[in-house]
Amino acid sequence: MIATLAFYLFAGILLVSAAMVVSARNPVHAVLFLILSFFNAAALFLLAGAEFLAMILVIVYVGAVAVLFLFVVMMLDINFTQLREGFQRYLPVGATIGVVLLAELVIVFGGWRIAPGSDAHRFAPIDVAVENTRQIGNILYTDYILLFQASGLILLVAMIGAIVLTLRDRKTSLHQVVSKQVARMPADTLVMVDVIRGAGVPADHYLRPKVAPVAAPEAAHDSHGHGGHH
Amino acid sequence: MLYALAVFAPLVGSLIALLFGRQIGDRAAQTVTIAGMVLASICGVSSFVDLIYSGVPAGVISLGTWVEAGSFHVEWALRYDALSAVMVAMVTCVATLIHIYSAGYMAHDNTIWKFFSYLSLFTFAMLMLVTADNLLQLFFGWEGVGLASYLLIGYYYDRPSAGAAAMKAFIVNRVGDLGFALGIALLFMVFGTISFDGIFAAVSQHQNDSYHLFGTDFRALEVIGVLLFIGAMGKSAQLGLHVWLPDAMEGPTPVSALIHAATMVTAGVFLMARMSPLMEYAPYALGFVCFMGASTALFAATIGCVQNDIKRVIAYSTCSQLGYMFIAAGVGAYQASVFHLLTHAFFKALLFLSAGSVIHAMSEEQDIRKMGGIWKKIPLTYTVMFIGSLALGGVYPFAGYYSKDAILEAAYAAHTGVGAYGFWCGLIAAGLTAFYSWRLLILTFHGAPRADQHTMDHVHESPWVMTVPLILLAVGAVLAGVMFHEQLLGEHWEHFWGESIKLNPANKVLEHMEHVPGWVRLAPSVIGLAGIALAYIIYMGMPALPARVAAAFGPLYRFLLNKWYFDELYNAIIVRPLFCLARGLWQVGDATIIDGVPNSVASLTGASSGQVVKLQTGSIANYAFAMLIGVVALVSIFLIFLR
Amino acid sequence: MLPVPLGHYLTVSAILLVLGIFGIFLNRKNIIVILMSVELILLAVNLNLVAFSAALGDLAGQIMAMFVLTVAAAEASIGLAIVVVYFRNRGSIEVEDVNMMKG
Amino acid sequence: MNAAGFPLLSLLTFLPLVGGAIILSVRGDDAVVATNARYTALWTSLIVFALSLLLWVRFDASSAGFQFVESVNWLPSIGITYKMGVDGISVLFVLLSTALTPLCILASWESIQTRVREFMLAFLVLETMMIGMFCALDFVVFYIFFEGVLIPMYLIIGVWGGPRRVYAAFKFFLYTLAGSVLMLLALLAMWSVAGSTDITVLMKTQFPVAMQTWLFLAFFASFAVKVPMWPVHTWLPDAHVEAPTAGSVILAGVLLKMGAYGFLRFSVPMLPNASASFAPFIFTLSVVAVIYTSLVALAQTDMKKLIAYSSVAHMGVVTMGIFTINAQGLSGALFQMLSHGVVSAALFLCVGVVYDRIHSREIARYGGLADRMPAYALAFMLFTMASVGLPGTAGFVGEFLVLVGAFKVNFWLAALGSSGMILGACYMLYLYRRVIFGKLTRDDLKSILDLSPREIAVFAPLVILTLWMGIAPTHFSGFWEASVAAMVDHQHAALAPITQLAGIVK
Amino acid sequence: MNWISALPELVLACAGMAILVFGVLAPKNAFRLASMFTIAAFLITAMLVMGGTTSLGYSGLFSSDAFSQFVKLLILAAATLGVIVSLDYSEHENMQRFEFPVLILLSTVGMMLMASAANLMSLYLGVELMSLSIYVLAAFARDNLRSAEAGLKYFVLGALASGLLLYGISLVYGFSGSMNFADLSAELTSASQASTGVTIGVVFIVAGLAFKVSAVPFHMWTPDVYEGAPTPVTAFMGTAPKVAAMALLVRLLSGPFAHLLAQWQQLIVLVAIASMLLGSLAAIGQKNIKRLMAYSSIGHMGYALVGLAAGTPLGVKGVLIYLVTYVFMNVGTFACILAMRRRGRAVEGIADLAGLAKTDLGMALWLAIFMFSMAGIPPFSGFWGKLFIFQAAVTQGMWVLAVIGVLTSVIGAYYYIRIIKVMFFDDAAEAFDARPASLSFVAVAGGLFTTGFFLFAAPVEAAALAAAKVIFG
Repeated sequence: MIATLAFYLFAGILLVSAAMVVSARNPVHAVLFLILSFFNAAALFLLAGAEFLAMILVIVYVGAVAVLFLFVVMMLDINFTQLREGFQRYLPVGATIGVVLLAELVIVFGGWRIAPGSDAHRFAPIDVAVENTRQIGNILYTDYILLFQASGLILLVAMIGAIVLTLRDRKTSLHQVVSKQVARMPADTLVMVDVIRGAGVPADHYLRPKVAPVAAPEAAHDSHGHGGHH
Repeated sequence: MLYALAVFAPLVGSLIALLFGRQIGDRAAQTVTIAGMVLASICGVSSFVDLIYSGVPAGVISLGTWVEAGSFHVEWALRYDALSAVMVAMVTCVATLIHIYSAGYMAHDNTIWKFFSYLSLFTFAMLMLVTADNLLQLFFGWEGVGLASYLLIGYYYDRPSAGAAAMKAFIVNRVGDLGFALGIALLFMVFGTISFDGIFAAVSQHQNDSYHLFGTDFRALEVIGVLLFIGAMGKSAQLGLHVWLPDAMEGPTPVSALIHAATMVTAGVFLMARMSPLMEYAPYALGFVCFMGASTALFAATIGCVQNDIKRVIAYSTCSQLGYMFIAAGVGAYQASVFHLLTHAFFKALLFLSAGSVIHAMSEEQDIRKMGGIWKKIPLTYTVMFIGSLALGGVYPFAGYYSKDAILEAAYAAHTGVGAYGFWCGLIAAGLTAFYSWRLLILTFHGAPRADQHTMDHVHESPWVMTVPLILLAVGAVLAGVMFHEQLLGEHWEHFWGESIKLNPANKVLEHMEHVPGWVRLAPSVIGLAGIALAYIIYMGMPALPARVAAAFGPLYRFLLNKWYFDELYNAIIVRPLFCLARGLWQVGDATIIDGVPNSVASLTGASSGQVVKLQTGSIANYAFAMLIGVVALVSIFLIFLR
Repeated sequence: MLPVPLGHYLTVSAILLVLGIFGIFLNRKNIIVILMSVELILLAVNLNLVAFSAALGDLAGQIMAMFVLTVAAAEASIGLAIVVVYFRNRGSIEVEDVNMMKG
Repeated sequence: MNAAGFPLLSLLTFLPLVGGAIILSVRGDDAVVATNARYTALWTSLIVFALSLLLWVRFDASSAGFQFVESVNWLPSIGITYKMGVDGISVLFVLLSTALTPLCILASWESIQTRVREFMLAFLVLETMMIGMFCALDFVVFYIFFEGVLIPMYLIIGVWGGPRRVYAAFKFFLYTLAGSVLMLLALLAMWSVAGSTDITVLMKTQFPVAMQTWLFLAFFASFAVKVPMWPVHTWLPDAHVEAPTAGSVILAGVLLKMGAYGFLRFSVPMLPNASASFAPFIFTLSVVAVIYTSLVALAQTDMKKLIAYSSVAHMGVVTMGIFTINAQGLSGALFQMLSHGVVSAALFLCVGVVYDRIHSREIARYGGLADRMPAYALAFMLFTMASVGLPGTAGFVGEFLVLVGAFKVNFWLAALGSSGMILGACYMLYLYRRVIFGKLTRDDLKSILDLSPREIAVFAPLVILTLWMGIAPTHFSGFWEASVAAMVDHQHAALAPITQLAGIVK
Repeated sequence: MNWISALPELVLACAGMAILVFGVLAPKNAFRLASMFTIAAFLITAMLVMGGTTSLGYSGLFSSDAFSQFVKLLILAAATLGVIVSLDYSEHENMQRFEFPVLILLSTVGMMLMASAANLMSLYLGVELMSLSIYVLAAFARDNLRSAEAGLKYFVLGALASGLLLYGISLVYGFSGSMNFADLSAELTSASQASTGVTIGVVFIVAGLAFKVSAVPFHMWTPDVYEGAPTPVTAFMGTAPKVAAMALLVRLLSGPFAHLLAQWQQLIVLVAIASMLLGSLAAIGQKNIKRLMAYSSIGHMGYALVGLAAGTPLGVKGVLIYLVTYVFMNVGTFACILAMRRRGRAVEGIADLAGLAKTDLGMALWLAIFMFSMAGIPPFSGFWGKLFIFQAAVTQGMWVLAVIGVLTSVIGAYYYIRIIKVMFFDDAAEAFDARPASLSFVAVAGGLFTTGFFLFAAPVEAAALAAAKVIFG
């Protein structure tokens, strides 16, 4: 009974906050509502007995993904005005489509039953006696090892992608090349200027770096960098 | 073999002249072709003599297969029988004379080799026509002479009128040829063969076959007869399809003599005679032939009375004489028509050549209103032309008298409606013929000179190469009638013709001819003399009268002068509408409607392409929108239609 | 296992899905909101999977949901990286501005 | 294995490609490449022609079956075989293709000055496609060659064509492609029924009557465009006008035959019932084609366009003959195809001769050429007359046989269908009169040169062929006599049950 | 648990990580070496695939069979050629970062996983591995706004599509009780046994995968992304992922959902028709050749779907053959597009090809061959593709589909031959820079394949048929 009530409560908050995500004027608010809906979804997971997933959702989504969103939203510093202009224009069609889809899905769901004979095909039957996490753990690294690895690759791609796209060496940033520093001789970079006694040092004749040996600037401009972004 | 030589010698001459004419020179080309022709005429006459007098049997010289398709089998073959032999002899002789004449007449031409080559080519084609053993080969010759005629009419190609006349001749002939070709096809369908022997042997079996056309059943033989006659009408310039013949006078005069008087135009008559065994069983078709012939005879004669171009007068006269021949054929007296063909060949060739001689003398002047008073200057020409006119006018004992009389008698003797029509038309035409012949003669040679002094000073008799043929032809025009009358038409005509002309046993025209009333025999001569007298009185006696008469009967005069307005009529109802239609079909039909469909499909595609591309707005939201609409649509389609 | 009939779970998830979809094409201004809408759709899916998993008594659904979470995280990071790249080039992440290429 | 003892047909088909490869491999400056390309192409095509004469010699005309057959499994799992062979219907078209190609190459010797290498290459590829198409005994192989022709022809029109060449090339390509893709569907449908694409098998397969209708329509879409029949003919004048001389020659000489050949090879023998029931429809279109396009030709002011329209009219006679399905009609249609291949090709060459000199195809631009170009005038006259169908020339026999065949079907069909005799004379003589006759007025025409030895070499074989075919047509028709007879028998046999059935019902 | 069955994937993934490490540690720019290693890895993997056994490993998650082998080889070939064409471009456009080949490699791993997927989960992870890599690749020229926009569009829409795909998976799972193909197949033995939910789920899954093959109406991203993405990336994602996704569609619909043919067939028919129409129509007015290729690929996928819609081994064989021909002519075309470079600057306008036949006959000829092949004109490989799919459709009596298919192919031919027209008929524009050997190699390889395959299709055809029969069991 309480579980039922809890379901409706969480489901209600979930839907309302989801609606707010979509309609909020301020993207920051939208992210916050997204976090709220994740929490509620986690609660619904819990109610359905998927404890591990619920925790993951909170940790991964709220802790990482949503915060990432927040980062980006704030980093990009977007103008919030007139966020809703298109809303009215496309609302009728959008609403029609949405309602139709919803109606269709609901009709379909009404016909749900456990597919006859599907018990025989149960891949990993839930054993109520064993806690959820342990069960998942049992099969994730055995039956699903290939997919587990594949998802690892996906994360690798995500990592490579994020780095390759966003990390950039600024032309102005300086890199340290140790070997060059060590091998540097004064003669490579400095010139001694003979100063005529009494005449003082002309403005352009004081001790200064030798005119551009090629190597040093090149290192700075090498756009692919030297491991800097790893 | 002599016979085959007669046919092919001209071809050889023609080809040599055509292909090597420019290399070997005009003189050589001329010599080669004339030599070929002389050889041909010797062979032609001797084979004629062999057949008729030496009793060499008739037969067929086979040269090989021509066309073969299923049961349709056609041979190249030379038919050797009386009809062919007589034609071969006539054609080769006349053609040879005209070749010789041309050597003088065309002496100042630039491309003599071409002219002689064409002339010999024509002769070859004509010989193929008359020696054909089947209808297709006949058609070959038929079209071959058409080609040669086209080439020769258009010989002076730089004259626009010559080009037009040549084209007209060919095209009008083609109209008839279509009928001819259809006739051959029907013949094949009925008889399963188109060789003469095969057809003639089976005529009686098929005489009651019927052919469905225009929603009724006709007797097949009648249909064949009419179709073949349509072909003959084209070639022989019968009423309706005659329009090309006067224009064809654009060609050099020897051409007019050979092609448009003596030989080619009579091909239609020859066809009727050749098909006599079949035509005999197609009485209605024959009636039609007679009717058309009679009408043409009269019609052309009326026009001939008012024309002013010396060659055109003779051309209309030819047209009219061809009508006579068809009258005879139409009443079943093929012998008479071939007889007239023969005599006509001589005197009409003579007339044309003399006209040529006149033109030659008059510095290429053809209008008889600008002649006159030259008979003393060119007495020989005058004489032969006089002879020719007598023959044409049907004056005893010249050739025309026999043949024309025979035709009119046959028409009378037919005792049919169309026969009577033919008789009366022929009779009137005979008078008109005599009238215009003398009108021509008088206007040309007599009276006060109407040409300018310069021309008159140059009037001279033609060289011997031209006069010798004239004399020979004149001899023919005098004697041909007497010589052949009995053989061709007499009681023993079957002896002469052999199998080549076969009559329906019911056809007794030749017998009836012997028994026509006396006035019928006399009438042509009387009328002819009356015509001569009238012409003499008017043109010799009171030269001012014709103009007054013309003025008095203005409309009628103009009607005749303009040839019954046939050209104008055809222009108005056929040529111009056809060109309009052609342009319309092109600009509207092809360019607008037919091309419009693919073009509009193309532009529609292009337009829809533009529309489709507009969907691609570049906006992510729209793209997502499209996807979602797609999903919802697919789900809905599934739920509504496919569940 | 479930506190309420499965249908309720499914309906909630369906509504969530539709809200996510709404978010995608009603939002015309901010691409990040579109990303968030996608997260909502994924959440709906997860809810579905978990509910089915419970109803069927089969753990596969939960495993799947876990993979979905993983992928969603990866997707979010890549997505945000792309948004950042885009922002650097364009100086805006308004949805309507992303239309340089069309036709 | 076959009468030649070696795969003659494949050799004929692919030898031109070898020549093409040689042309491609030539290096050097432009002039050297051009000269080499010309000679290589000429010699290749001459060798191919010489080889193809073996067909003439070794072909057994008394047999209706396929000869010189060669067969190699190509896609064995689905039964596509590379199968080549000729019968009486196709053998002469192979020869026609091999004979016309060297002439075309000669004709382009001087008139093509840009990108000679590519031109010769395209021509050799075209030859391969044409020969292959006439030899193919597998429907898929046939289709491949049939469509493959589009590629070189598209380039020939588009690269070396006149001012509106792009439009013409596109029209040509898309028109014919649209038709032939529908044929592809028919091919697939027949394949699914017969289980094979072997033409000999398909000929023996009885297709359901209802299906035949659709198959026929699909074939019709393809072949009618290719023939071209009215009212899908409008690509042809455009293509002809814009194509270079050699392109027009081969287009008129061979490519137009492809459609008619398709009717003969597929529609008639494989779909006897549909052919019988659609015959009136075809007849109607053919008659319209004859009259309509002849009239349109009459109104033309462009020489090539006029001849192009005349081609449509002549091909109308061909389609008419084919669907009479009797010995005379079929034989006539075949003969007309062959003669049209020679004569219209020659006519386009005639146009090319003056075009090379004056660079205009406007009829009004000419006149009085007989004066300066007697040999040309003579050749032109001969071909004009052949086109008009003068007995003794190639054009007559086919036209007349079709007339006879059509007469067996219907008087009006024969009468109207043969009205081309008159109308053809009208437009051809009108053309001749305006170009050759008349006064020589223009200055550039006054100095125009008569045929060069090279041009005479091009025309001489055509002149000889034109006369040969006119005088001894049996030398040619003998090749297909047996095949035609077999086809007629086949048709009767196929229709017999139906007629009997109808008799019973009545 | 059969590790060996996934040996090629494992080797490739490990190679990828090794190359990554190498790239990080390498003292100098490692792009070219990394690319070479990647190509080597692909070749090794291809050999392993060819030597692979038929097995169902990893608790039925992963299937290695003739079908997957066929598809994997094709994917590897496409990926290899994709890496080769990127060599020159990356150096020109300052993109020579070693992550590029690594990302291609990883996405190839994803595709191979897709090809072998025997479970909706492996399917999903494969798709995501592939897609995420390509999202990054599309935006790889990160200083280029167009590239960034392409990446953004592809990503956003791709995420939506994978949401739909997932939703479909969840429905199928929930309503049938399993995600395993074999179980699903055993479950859904007849159309009546499948509840509506399953079929709705199938619709969603089809939508998600249709996005990957860019079938209408899920194609909207294609032109923009093709245009904006760096050209080698376009070349890559125009080929390999299409193959993988199409193979997946085939395996899914003709495998576990084979008995629902009546349900999904009409949907595929609709999608195919829409794709063929749009692909042929929208390309007509294009001026940018990459965009044109995008529409062209939409059309091609429409044709491939025709074969799928037939729902027979014949049809699947047609799809496979179509894909084979598609890959090679597409890669070849893109090699030619990449070679369009004037004074160091890449150009993409169709008009820039003007008169190419005069300035570079070789390239014009190859490109012409590709265009004719795409138009389906024999004697080029594209003809076989069209022949076989239409054969499948006709054999099944799907006339409307077949007729629309051939007619749109005529419309399509228009724009293909328009390119040829530009190259051959138009006056010559300025010549392109000298072609680098890598591009010539790919163009020639593609061209030789396109012509050679036409002649020697038999072995591939037999292999494709064998592969198709595996699906239908």
